[in-house]
Amino acid sequence: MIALSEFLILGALLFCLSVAGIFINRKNVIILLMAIELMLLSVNMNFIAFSHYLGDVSGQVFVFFILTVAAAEAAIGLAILVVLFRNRRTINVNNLDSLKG
Amino acid sequence: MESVYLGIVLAPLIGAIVAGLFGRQIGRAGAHWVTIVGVAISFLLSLVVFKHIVLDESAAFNGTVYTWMVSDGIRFEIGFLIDQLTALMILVVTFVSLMVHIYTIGYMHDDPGYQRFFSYISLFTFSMLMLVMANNFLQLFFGWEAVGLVSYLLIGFWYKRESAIYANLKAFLVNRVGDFGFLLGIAAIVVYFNSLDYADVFAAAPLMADMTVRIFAADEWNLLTVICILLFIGAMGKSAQVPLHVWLPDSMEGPTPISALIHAATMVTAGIFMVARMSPLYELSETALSVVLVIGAVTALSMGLLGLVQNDIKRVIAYSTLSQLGYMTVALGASAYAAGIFHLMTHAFFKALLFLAAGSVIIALHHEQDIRKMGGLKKYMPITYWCMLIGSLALIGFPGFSGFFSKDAIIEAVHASDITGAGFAYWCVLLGVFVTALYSFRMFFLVFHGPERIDPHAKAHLHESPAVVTVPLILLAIPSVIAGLLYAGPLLFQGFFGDSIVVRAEHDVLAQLGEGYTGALGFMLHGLMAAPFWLAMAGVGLAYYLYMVRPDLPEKLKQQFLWLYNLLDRKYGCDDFNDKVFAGGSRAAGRVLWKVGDVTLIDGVMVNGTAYGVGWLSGVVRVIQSGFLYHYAFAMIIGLLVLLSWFVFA
Amino acid sequence: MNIEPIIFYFFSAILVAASAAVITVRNPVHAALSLVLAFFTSAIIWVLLEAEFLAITLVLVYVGAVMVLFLFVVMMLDINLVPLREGFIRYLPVGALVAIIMFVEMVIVVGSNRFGLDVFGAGMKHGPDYSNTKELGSVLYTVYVYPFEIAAAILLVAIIAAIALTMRRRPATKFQDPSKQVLVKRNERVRMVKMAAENKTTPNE
Amino acid sequence: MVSDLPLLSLIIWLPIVGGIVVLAASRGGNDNLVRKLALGVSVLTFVVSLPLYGAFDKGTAEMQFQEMATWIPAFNINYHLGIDGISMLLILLTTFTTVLVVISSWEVIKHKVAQYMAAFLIMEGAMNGVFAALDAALFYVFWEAMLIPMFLIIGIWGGARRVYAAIKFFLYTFLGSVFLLVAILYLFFQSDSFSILDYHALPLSMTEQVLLFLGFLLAFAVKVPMWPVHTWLPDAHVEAPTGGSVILAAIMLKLGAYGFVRFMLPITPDASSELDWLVITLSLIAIVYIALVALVQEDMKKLIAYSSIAHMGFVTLGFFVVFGIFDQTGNVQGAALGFEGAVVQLISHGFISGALFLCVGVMYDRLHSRQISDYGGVVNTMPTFAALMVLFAMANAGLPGTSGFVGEFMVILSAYKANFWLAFLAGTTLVLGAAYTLWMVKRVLFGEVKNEGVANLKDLNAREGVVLGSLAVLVLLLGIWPAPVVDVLHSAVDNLLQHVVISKL
Repeated sequence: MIALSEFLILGALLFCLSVAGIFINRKNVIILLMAIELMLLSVNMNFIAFSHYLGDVSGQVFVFFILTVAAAEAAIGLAILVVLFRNRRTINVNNLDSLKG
Repeated sequence: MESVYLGIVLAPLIGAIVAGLFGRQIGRAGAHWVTIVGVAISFLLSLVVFKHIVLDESAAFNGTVYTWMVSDGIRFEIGFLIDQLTALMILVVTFVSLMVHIYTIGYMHDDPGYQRFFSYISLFTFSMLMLVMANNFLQLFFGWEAVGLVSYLLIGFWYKRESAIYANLKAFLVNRVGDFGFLLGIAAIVVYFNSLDYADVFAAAPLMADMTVRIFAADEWNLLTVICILLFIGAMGKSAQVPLHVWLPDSMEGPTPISALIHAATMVTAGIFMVARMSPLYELSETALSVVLVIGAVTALSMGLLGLVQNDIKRVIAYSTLSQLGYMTVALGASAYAAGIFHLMTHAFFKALLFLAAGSVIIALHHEQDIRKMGGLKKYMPITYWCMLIGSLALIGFPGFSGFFSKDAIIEAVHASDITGAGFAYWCVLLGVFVTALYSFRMFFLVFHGPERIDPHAKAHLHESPAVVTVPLILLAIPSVIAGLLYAGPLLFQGFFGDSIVVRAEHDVLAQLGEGYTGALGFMLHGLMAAPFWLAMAGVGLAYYLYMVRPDLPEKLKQQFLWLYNLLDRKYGCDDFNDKVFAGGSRAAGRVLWKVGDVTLIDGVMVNGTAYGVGWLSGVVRVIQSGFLYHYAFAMIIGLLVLLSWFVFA
Repeated sequence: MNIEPIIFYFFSAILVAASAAVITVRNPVHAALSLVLAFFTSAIIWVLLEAEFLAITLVLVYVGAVMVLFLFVVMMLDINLVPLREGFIRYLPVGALVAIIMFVEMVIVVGSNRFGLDVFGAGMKHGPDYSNTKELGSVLYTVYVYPFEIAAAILLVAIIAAIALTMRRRPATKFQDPSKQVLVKRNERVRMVKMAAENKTTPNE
Repeated sequence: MVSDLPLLSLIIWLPIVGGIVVLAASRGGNDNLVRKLALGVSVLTFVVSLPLYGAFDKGTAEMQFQEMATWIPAFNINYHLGIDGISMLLILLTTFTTVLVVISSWEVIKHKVAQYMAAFLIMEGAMNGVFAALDAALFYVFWEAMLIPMFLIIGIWGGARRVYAAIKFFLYTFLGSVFLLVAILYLFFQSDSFSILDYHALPLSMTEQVLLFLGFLLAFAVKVPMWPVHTWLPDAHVEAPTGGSVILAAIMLKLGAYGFVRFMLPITPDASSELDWLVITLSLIAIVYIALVALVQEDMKKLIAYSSIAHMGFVTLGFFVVFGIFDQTGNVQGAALGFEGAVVQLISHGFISGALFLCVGVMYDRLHSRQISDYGGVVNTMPTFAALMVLFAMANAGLPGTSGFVGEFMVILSAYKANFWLAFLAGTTLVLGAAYTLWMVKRVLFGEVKNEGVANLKDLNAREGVVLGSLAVLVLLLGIWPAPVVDVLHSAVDNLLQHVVISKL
């Protein structure tokens, strides 16, 4: 028997890995996007685990929506990336500081 | 009779409105006719009232015209109190005003502001009548301020002259200082008497005689003393008593008819009238009477001295007016109200006469006012000469002339009075007689006798003034001579004023004098023996010696006593003091409060300081807004971490 | 001995390793491929949790579509990798520290003392005739029908947005606009000029 | 019957709808049509407001012309209107002044005429709404709504530093209103009602009252304005166009004072009694300090603005002497005098300061300067104008026979009842007020013609003559016979004074 806590710890581990990924790959937008995907995956993991252990299918519905939104996000994120690269010839986050106040 | 009273007041008002608003349409003649008719109606009706009240001895009228408003149970009304005092005052006011109106036709003949001038003087007549006919403090204050307004407008009548518009502002503001006290006095009356009506207040006053109030923390002040002194501050402003006298000499910037009407005969005597009217209150406060007495005495002497060094013909008369107002005030302080009012009346006649005669000289010399540039005018202007002589004799109190009776009565009254300060006042007024004679005849000799120092250009056109000028002079000269003979007895000693003036028995110095009164002739004979007459003669003699016999002496004396001359020439430094301390001080205070208080502290530190503070904070916070995506991500993650830690460990 | 924990731990290990690879490898292509692996293994774990439909969806949609898109982009763009790796070592301790602290705290929260077997019990096992897809669908199209529609709309917006962002119109391209050709007016093409008749003799004189 | 009509709603919505119509009419580009339309709307509103006086019942302290409709039932918010004597007079002042402003802007405003007129009309509606609202939420909505047109008027048609002035004005007043909102919400949670009349009867502890009092004080003191939150006013006045200055001085300042009457005194009587020294001190500072500051101003509008602050000091003083009198004598005898004086001062100041700003506007239209030093000897070229300006200046200095005297007189009388020194300090205005006003008159109007510009001045045209003339008539009328104004106040004031001396604890 696998306890719920084990799934949750797995999710936490994935989440922390992606956090660490964001820290150490701070300049590469592609890896950042991937880390975010990973983060969403960890969240989904938790949802599904709870759904299973509570016997409530709603959790899975949420995962469904998260997948949808994540797909949309990835699509737009990559589109922005492409445009960015086209205009700047780089995807280095260091050069993206036009938001600076 | 009510419609008569209304008519007295409204006739000049209508004249003023018509001349003021429609001056352009009705033209110059229209303007002087409408106002003169208005004032003439007023004068005739005043005669009717005088006959009704004084000769027929009808009861005093005290009635309301309309209710201004009612608030908090206090009725604010416009109404008339017509008794002997009022009847005499309206007669004097309308008579002098009528004379001045007529005189103005000649004096202002070429002035572009002709209609405006007539409108103003009629408006003044209206205001003055409202003042003297008031039966309550509200209307008194209305009249009080309204005459101040017209005085302001008339002093600044020649608005292009810098000195005139300076003088009118000064006059208004100094008067306002007096009014400030006056208003507080009225407020005190409303608070403690709950009424503005003279009758109510006078009736309740004896009950309040021992009431005390706290003004400063510990001292208990007698209520009536406080009220009387506050009211008297108003009188000091309007009647130009030291130290609020500074405006009157400057007010001579106005046209001469105004100096005669407003700044000699009527408006400046409003304070005297007011104190006489309030005699039921003043009688209850010895302290207030002493204050009145001392201030009057100081004014009478010190202002007379200033008249000695003036070279402007109008200013000499102005200082003489100040001095004479001091005499009237002294009379009030000595409880000889009747003498004060009597002097007010005679003074109105002879001082108006002097001013109008001076005006006659001034127009003859094309608006030259410096007496050093006159001399020997006697042969050119005989009527003016004789009128001026009559006026001067009346002024110095030559026996037989009107001024003699009133002034002698005052001096005797002060002598008889035993109120605190009476001794000091007596010496002041006695010395004042000598000074009065000296400056009056100094001016008289310099103007009409001696060598001609006239500007040759002016001399070519020199001639006697036209009839519109000389007729009023003659008409004013008549009462200047005979008013004393006729009225000294009734006014001073025979209870002319009836109940309109209240004097407590222990103060009643006139009654003491009256015991020895045997008629005007006896009064004159007595006067010939008394000190004032000889002092006056000494003054005239000294003036003759200094300015006719030894014209070089005054200059030598001036060099000898240069410090004294400078002190007098600078009017004891009052003007300098006021300019520096009050005017300059409040401007400086205003500037400091504005620049430091408003601009620097409130706007700079608080308002814009807040804005700058927010800006500064934003500048600091902006550093965090690096614009780098990962910084925001880090912030979020660290925030998450903190949240999580709090969730776990708290 | 139950086989489930073995499967779970085995694939969890692969999942964690793949995730670690995603964030550490030098080449983005490798990272993307590692992510694909991570998705696959999570799908397997989801099957363990009886979420068959989502597991399949994850593989089909994520691995099949999204990750392919990633790979496309990564390969299409000619990225200079050297500057992107700057600070990797410098930020490693911080990142690791934050991650570890966070992990420890999360374990404290979700650890077995709260969500262990003795506290929460085992998950509900369904019979062989249970259809996860049907179950999900019956909820999705009834209770969650509006959010579902919105999700659809979001996808549509995302499609349009992605196209709009990346579409490029080359300025040099020439093309006809028939509607403009039809709508043209005479005075847009022809200008009538009025002028005085020329007098040929005057200039010479 | 006239009084059966929903008069209050009419005077609120007529100008607002009219303003929108004016905006719509501007599409034709016909500025004259727009002006006539605006004039028509403002005159109509004025005419509609007149029956408020005619049908007013002087004998009762109840709110009159009440209208009630449910607005937001969930929070118990109602569209509840009603007026007493005080608000009735202020409404008449508003509708009258708006007519004058429309006329006075006739030729002066040349660009965006419709927007300008519409702003004034809409503002009129909102201000009427403030005076008529008996529901706190409704009051607050109107209170904030009227800021917007004024903000635009200063910001668009103002002078050189208009943006600074507009933002300063807005932030200052907004800061105050936020505290008003907090106070109103607190009262709502205590009473479960937004009715102002319910608040009047709501028992509150001392701490609550003090906090509410301070909230109200901040909100209304900014508007009045009282020292030290007054510095927005000179800037706003200087930069605002003439019409804006007139409305600002004549009406907007009155809203703050009205707030004292409607909210502060009746809702927090014990705190007001406890903290009356605070308001009285600030009032006296306004009277003395501000008068001295006014003395040294070099800009005419600034001078008049400062004099407005000093005059408003009399209003707040008149409102708060009641507690001093009650402490001294144990009854409110004499307080009504000060209170009614304060209200009369509101009305009179509306006329006088409005008129003075119009006078400055008349000169500014001709010479485009407000600096005193740029003028001198104006009377030579503009005699009629000078006569009127001297009249208004005298009224500003509180000369008896003009309206300026009435309020000051009553307040000083009442202040004396509380304390001699109160009256003494208040009385200094007699000297200082005359000093700053007449010194300005001397420098601007009198003297030789100072420069080319003054030499070429034209006297008043008919339009300006009508505006200033009608104000002059009112100033004199109110000074000569104030009874019609004072009489409608008695019931409301007596009721209020009885109310404020009864403890709510």
